[in-house]
Amino acid sequence: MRITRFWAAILLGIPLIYLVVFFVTPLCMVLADSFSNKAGELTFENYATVLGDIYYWEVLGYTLWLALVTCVATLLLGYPLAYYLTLVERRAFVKRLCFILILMPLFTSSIVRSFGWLVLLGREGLINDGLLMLGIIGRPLRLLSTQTAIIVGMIYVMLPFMVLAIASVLQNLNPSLREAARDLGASAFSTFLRVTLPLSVPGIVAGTLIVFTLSISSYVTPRIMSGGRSVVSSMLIYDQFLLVFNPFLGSAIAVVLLVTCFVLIIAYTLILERKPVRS
Amino acid sequence: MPLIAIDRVTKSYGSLKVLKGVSLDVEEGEFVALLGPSGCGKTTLLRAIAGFVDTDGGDIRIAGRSMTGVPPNRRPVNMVFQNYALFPHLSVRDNVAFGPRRSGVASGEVAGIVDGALATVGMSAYADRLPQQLSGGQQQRVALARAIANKPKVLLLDEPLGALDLKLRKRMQMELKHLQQKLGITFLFVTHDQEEALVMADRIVVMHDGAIAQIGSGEDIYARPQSRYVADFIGEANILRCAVAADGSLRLAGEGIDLPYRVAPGTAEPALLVRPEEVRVGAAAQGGVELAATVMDRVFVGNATRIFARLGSGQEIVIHQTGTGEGAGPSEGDAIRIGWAHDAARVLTS
Amino acid sequence: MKLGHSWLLGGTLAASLAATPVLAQDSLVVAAFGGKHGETLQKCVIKPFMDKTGVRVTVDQGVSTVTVSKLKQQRDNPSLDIVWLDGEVSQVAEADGLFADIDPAKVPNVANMIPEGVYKNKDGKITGLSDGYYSVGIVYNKDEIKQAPTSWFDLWKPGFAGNVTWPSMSDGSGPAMLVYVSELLGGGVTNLKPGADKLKQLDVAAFYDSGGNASNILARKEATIGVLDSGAVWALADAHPFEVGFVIPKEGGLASDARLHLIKPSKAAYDFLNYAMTAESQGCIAENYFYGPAVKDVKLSEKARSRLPWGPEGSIKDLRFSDVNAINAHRQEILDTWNRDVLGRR
Amino acid sequence: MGGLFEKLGDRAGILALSLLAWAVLVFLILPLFVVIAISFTTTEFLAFPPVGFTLRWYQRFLADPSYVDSILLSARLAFGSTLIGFLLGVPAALALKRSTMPGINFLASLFLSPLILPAIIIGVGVLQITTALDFPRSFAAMLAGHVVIILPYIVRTTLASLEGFDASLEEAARDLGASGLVTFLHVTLPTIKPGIIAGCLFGLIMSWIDVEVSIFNTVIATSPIPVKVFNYVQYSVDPMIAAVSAGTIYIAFIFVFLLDRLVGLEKVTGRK
Repeated sequence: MRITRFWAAILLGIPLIYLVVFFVTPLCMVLADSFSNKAGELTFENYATVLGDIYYWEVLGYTLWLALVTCVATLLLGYPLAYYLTLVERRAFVKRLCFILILMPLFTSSIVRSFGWLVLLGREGLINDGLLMLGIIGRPLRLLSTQTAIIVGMIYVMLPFMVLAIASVLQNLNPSLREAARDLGASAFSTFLRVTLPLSVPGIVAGTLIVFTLSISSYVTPRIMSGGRSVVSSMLIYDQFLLVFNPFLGSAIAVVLLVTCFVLIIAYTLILERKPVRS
Repeated sequence: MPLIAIDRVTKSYGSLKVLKGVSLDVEEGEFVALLGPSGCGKTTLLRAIAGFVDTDGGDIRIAGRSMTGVPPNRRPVNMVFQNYALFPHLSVRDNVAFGPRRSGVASGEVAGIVDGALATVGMSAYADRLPQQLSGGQQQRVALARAIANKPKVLLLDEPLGALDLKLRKRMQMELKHLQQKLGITFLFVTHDQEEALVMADRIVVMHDGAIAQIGSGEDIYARPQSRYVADFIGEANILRCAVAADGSLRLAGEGIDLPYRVAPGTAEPALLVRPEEVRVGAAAQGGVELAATVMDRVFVGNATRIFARLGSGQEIVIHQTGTGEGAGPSEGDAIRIGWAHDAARVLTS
Repeated sequence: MKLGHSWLLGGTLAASLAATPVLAQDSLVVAAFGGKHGETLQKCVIKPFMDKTGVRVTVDQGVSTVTVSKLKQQRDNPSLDIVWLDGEVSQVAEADGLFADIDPAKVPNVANMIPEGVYKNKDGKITGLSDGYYSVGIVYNKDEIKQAPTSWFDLWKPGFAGNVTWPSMSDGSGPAMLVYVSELLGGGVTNLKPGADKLKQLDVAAFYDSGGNASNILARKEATIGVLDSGAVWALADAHPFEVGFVIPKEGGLASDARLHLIKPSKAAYDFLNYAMTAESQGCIAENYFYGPAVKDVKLSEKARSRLPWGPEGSIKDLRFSDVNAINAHRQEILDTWNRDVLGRR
Repeated sequence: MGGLFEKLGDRAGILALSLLAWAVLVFLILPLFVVIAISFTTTEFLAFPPVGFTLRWYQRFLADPSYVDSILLSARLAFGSTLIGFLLGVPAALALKRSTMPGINFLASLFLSPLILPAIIIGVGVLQITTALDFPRSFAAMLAGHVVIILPYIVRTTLASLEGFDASLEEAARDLGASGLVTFLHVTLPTIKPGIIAGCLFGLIMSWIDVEVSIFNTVIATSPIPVKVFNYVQYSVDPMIAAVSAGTIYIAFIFVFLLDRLVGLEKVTGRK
């Protein structure tokens, strides 16, 4: 059913007013701040700093790289789990248990989880103890405060989003399509490759988009997991706001991050729209 | 006063004209079929009556009241949807009760109405099931029960039997016809299946390209199609090219046979319609047409044999020969004489 | 839900005070620290003050940087009456004019304070009062490290490689430590390169963002040695995860303090400040969180005396303070140096 | 023969898939398990494996009314912001999906964009705005901020469930005499319910664990529990904070369990 413009205006009006007051206005303030200095004058110096300095580009590049790695890794780990959950596991109670297990980590704040990571990845943590016991390593590896730790932490936080996005599409796939493929002589694997996978592309797109977006703006996880040794864009923003008390430069970094993210997302959706995936 | 009066209704989607000024009256108690191929505008017309499509021009009146601007829920019509549109989260009973509850029927009476409607379609035993637990035919009946529970003045059916298998469809056709007679409600239904229209409807509205091509009883439009389009769409038709002389007299193109009909001089491309079952093989008939033809192919279809033949002019003709057993009659490659009575053929000028 | 101070809008301070004396008298909103330090302030200042005066004090817990951010955002209509801030951060707010001047006549106990504990702006007005000193030194795990370190530069010894923890810029002492190391190597706040180059070579287990973070890293034995302030060190020592050692290096510990600032003057607020400057209150803090009092003539137990930042027999004169004003003037450069030269391409 | 091998291959594939899936599930739950274990240690610091067994950290945290208050505040915030998010987000999603208004795509991306902005900026922005509107640092201000960060989740999942929505269901309801509102409440809403539940669930989660937005807008006396924990661990870390954290895990588990009982979690990902 189409909605008339009148009703669309009514239905959208209040949420829109809300968003304008509590989101767009702060956003505009950020934009205004990014063009001013402490004296309140109009200036481009913040952008000159951010755009003219290779350092900020490196940090932005690292942030995007991290988000990309997180996307790919959560996809590789999340897809099998989503597939198992929706198409392999038939017992209802096991399914429920799985869903609870997937949702639980989301309910726990990153600070709480960080205690767990310290115990798991630490020098005397479970992973090192296990590897030592198995004789795989001779002395404890440094896992915490490394690149690996950041990625593990990011995967951990983002995985549930990816799993749920993919599962919601797989769940609604018509099972007869897979049966038809098997019937036509496709092996289980080629059925997956030629039928299930292409049809689940919308879930993959939704999952990667949300994971990418959340990764780019995430702050606590990279901060905690890197042991203060790596810098991502959101940390620069936080530092400007909270350590240097220079929201002007912080705003400019935020605007650059926001614009980059928007451009990438638009490019991503355009590429997907242009090239429908072959099935 | 007709129950439904459709007056010069137009509708376009962008530059595409879907309804080009359609006018149609439907009387109370009638069973009318809107027949046509997909894209002819029949479903749009039905949805315009139901109120799901806002028309661009013209007017639809139901029981004398203009429906322009009246939302679907305030129209005295109900619809059976092509895919039934049963609410998946509601039981059969609640699906059927949906309408009566909305129209403010006292809650005590709803149960009675629901039971009655389910009984009418023979689904009383399934009242507590969910739609997905029913077969296609059962869902179809529930959709029907849901629509009639609201006691509409007009029941609109959008390809109601389209999703059913052939056998079930045949049975439901008869059931629907009987149901319509029993309830006395006006049925307006959309189909692309001419047989279905012929079996069920009192009157058939043939639609073509956003306009009505012909309205009439099944017999009418079969025997007396007013256009090449209708002739071709309803039943099987041999449509033979004719040449028109200056005085308006016709002769069969390429065959050199004069025909005892006349058309207005200057008529463009008139044609002669001969139904396959009217064509005889063999001896010439008195006061008819007789031609030479070559048999291209023959197919045995149980109660009859179909012969595909080619005339001297190169035009093809289908012959429906009843009462001939297997192996009888001409075979492929035979040169035969065929013919038909003059009054069995019909001239088409449009 | 509705805050009791929205009446401030539109009226002058005095007029509002006159109009709503009851509100002003009866409740205070105070920003304080969290964790053990916060619990100590609750026990030694807030609760006894409430018991004595009947004024209701509501605590707004938070880290100093966030508190300053809130003050900046709500400059014209602050929700806070009094704030506790880390010495490193409070100068930023002072320079920004976020504090109200403290009238010494209304805080008689100022007379009983050591002069260093009374902070004045360039016009000679009092803008802050010290509520206890601490010193940043070297904490180490005595179970693992038998020989006590003596110098800051001992942290670079190969034996400690990968086992050191050091404050990041998010921790209060981070910027000052970077400047301090630079100074020790011949640089300074305007020449951070020597410090940055040195710190880049420091093989840390992790940089910590807060005292709590550092305690946890040490307790889990991720690091066996590191730089930490005395308050957090003694709290850790009392949790006994291992035998905790603490030394003030021979170059000198880096000291700082917790400070109280007035945002919205009122009688209750002055009374609160006055109570916080009693020997009773600061003594309690020294006994519980081992911060050195800024008030004269505080009687302390043996244990508390041995844990004072200036040692059992010393005084404030033995502490080395960094030039907070200079550091704050160069916060951006310090952060940039840290991010680019210390962390960059590690 | 070939068929048999293929069948064995399929079996092996499914087994491998199941093992991988469970490995990932264990990975997801392990850190939480660790936090719970730590909360029972008798030591004064975080020890794993825990030394001995004690409930005293729980006693200490439950005896401090400020923690209970914080949890209650967080719960009120989470449910309140989710309710508002629902009331704003679902109609908005409906209009975004169904309207042909010009610029509707731009509006759709506007509704999803708070996800990209680092939350601290929203936190500071909400403080500025609410100060201007004269309700700074109040429950309402936090609520306002939380709604901003959870709205994208609700709008997104509702949009997704409308994607597969069979429009003839609504037409059928209208046809049977239901007004637009009744149709929405009795047909549209129940059908897209799983999507909405999923969105609201994400909303609840994001509000329940938020630090960045709350920290600038906390009510003076009480902070939401994640902010309280954040402020505590800045200064000291002890098993009590593990007990508090474990407490939030238990609450989340009870909530997820109840939700599963009430609506069936497997439906959350399905549209049917």
